[in-house]
Amino acid sequence: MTDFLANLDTLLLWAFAGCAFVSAALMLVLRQPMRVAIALVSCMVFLGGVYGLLGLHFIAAFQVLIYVGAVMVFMVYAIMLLDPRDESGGEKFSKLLWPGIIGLSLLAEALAVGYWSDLPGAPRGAAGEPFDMVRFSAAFLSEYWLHFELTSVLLLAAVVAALAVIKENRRHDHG
Amino acid sequence: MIADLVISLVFIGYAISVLMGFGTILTWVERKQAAVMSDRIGANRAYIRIPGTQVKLVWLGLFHGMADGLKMLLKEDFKPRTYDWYAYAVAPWVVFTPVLLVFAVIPFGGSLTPARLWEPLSAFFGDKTWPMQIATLDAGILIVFAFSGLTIIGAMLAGWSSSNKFSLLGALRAGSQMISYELVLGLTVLGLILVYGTVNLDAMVRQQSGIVLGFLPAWGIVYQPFAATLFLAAAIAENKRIPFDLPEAESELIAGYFTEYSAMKMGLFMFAEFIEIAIIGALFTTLFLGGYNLPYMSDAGFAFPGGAAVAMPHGAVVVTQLGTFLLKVFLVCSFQILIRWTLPRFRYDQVLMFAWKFMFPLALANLCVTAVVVWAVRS
Amino acid sequence: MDKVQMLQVLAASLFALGLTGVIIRRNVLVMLMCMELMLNGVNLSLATFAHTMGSAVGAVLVFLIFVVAAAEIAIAIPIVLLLVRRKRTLDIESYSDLKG
Amino acid sequence: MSRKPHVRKQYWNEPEMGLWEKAYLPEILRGLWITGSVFLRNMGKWMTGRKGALTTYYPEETRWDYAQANRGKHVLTRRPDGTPQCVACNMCATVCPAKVIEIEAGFDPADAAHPKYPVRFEIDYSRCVFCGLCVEACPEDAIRMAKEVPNLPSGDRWNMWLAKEELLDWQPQSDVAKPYPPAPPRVPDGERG
Repeated sequence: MTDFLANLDTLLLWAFAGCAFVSAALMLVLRQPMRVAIALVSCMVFLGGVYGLLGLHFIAAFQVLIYVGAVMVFMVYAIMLLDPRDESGGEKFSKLLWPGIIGLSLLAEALAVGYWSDLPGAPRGAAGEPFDMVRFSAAFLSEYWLHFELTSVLLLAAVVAALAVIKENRRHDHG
Repeated sequence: MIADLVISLVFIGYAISVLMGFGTILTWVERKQAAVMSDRIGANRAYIRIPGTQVKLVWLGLFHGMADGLKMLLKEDFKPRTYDWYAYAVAPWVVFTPVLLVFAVIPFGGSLTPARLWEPLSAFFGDKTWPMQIATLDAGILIVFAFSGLTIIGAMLAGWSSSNKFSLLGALRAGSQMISYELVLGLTVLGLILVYGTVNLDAMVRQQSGIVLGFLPAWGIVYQPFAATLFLAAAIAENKRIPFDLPEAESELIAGYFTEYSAMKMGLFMFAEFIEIAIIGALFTTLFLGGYNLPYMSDAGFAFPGGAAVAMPHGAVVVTQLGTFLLKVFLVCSFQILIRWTLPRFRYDQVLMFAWKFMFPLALANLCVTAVVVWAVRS
Repeated sequence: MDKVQMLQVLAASLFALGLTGVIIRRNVLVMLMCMELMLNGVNLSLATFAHTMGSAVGAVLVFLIFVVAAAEIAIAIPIVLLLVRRKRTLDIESYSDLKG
Repeated sequence: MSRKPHVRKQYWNEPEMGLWEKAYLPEILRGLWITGSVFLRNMGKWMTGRKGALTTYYPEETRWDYAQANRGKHVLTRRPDGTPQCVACNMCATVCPAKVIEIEAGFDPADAAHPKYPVRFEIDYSRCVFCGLCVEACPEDAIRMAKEVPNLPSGDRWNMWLAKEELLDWQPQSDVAKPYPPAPPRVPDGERG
């Protein structure tokens, strides 16, 4: 029992990782965009679980908050509005199916083998202590202030660009 | 290790029974309170007959929640001819589960030391003390927002997969409304985070235990009355209840995104809504009403400003804190129901306008003022 | 297999799966989602390193990627809407006007 | 494809909101104060054992202040000798829009003035719309509507059929609307010319 409890974290980690992988793989084979979106949402939630188990709770929270709560909601909106049911007769995969699969399975294998052999296994000594929200935020705003500012500039640019594209849309509407 | 597990399981059981209890009771409270507010008698017919006798336990109709649940379970599970049955089946659970999970980060009591509760327990639990909270996470309030993001997806899936125009409209409305108000919700809480300097809900509650100005309890609502109002309004909008219930406005959209649902699937949506009332109550209590704290009360007992003190044993303190929390949550729930039966519904453009042009700037202004004040006080 | 290695392999395979999806799927929206999956893979790798090293650099980068993803989707979806308005289809292979 | 931008219609009695109303919160608080005070008042009544509601706890408790003109339930009037005034002409059943009245006529040779009488007179209250047309149609003033409501709540829908016996509960001893002549003396059959 104690053994099982001590390993519960690891077991859950493996389970979440496996579920995330399966949902990611399902994204390639499902036909309907909405189901792909559901698979992606579940993949993101499982990844959030993985982050949580690693002790990075705030990253887990932001993973679900930003990816699921903002990005995927927007995506589901687009799918709802575009009504992509018309493509049911069409082909699911493009002409690049086989080259894509072969090339990328090779890539995945190379990456996997690379990690398998070279990576240091355990965390390096005392450096592996988990860091919490307070430490992270202090570091974010003092050491990495440039990144912070760049992020906000990027967001501003995105907002302006989105507005520009929407305006283009409007022009087509009325023109 | 095993003691941890046992304590966690006890807490989880307590949390789930509290939420389910609130979900069931609130269906009755809503009807009964509406009736009392409008000079009626209200739901009072459901009863349980003691087997073998003619004694009927009516208890003011308290069993109406159970009767509702039973009815939902026994109804025909009608399935529309939908384009995507998978999304249709999974949507109620996507709405329901996150609502339950949110309670994991909310502290529903102070600290619990089983050894001081009852002497023989120390053989098993040792001298350890546990905070009465299922998951003590440093992300705290962020988890709450993350899970409410999941609920949006569920509502939109439900509306889209029903192949019904009303459902689709309801889903669109639900999505935009919930995103808009979640932003306002987050902004209002930011001011509180500035005041307390933490996002951990347990730490927030512990900071609300003192007294300010000699007599006022150091609750969040004293520091941030404005944010409290905005928070409650945004939270009600997030829960899609009157006056913000445009996604499920009966007179225009039948039932909005769950029009096509029946039996227990529909019951899950309703249940999620009622549990979310309790969750909003718990969040508001935790953030603004001092959580489980009573004024003048600490872990040792009461200590009144006049110098009088009442010492209390650990068990009594624990029970008082649990009871205080539940009472506060119930009062906030009752206030939400009061709002629901008082205000008329907005128009849809007004709902979004209200979020973006009225509440958003106000929340932003509140945040700026708070930041300046906190900076001035701290430096 | 150690847990860090496992997570790195997972990160790599998520990235590879996303890339495969971008190449082989035809639906524009599905391609966008596969791009999100690639970003997720990178995120996982960074977060694992942040956890292993105990430094904030990885977490900062993860936050940058969150913002990039949000910004990307905020621009990409209106662009897709524009495209669909022109051609009335989501099939990527019908957008080949620039092909010689 | 040019669309006109949507312009909301302006009404002649467009409400004018002052600063006080536009601030939302005071008006909302006023509304909450009204409903909340009603709630507290009624709650106080319930707590102290009084009734905090205007409505009734229906089947167990009925109102006493039904209007005189309330069309609650049907009654069949009687002659002074106790026989129903109904002559089974079926006019009420014919005019009934919900078709809820069923009459089976009988022949009583002994009563020379009213040889036709109802053997069976039943009303199905599950479908009755309480319109009162039967009362209008009756040539004999045999059916009227009283202000009390019938005791219908039941677990069985067949209990909503009321028969002649239940309807004949109203016997005017002296009705100014219809002075009854004394009943003619009964004459044996053989003595009639």
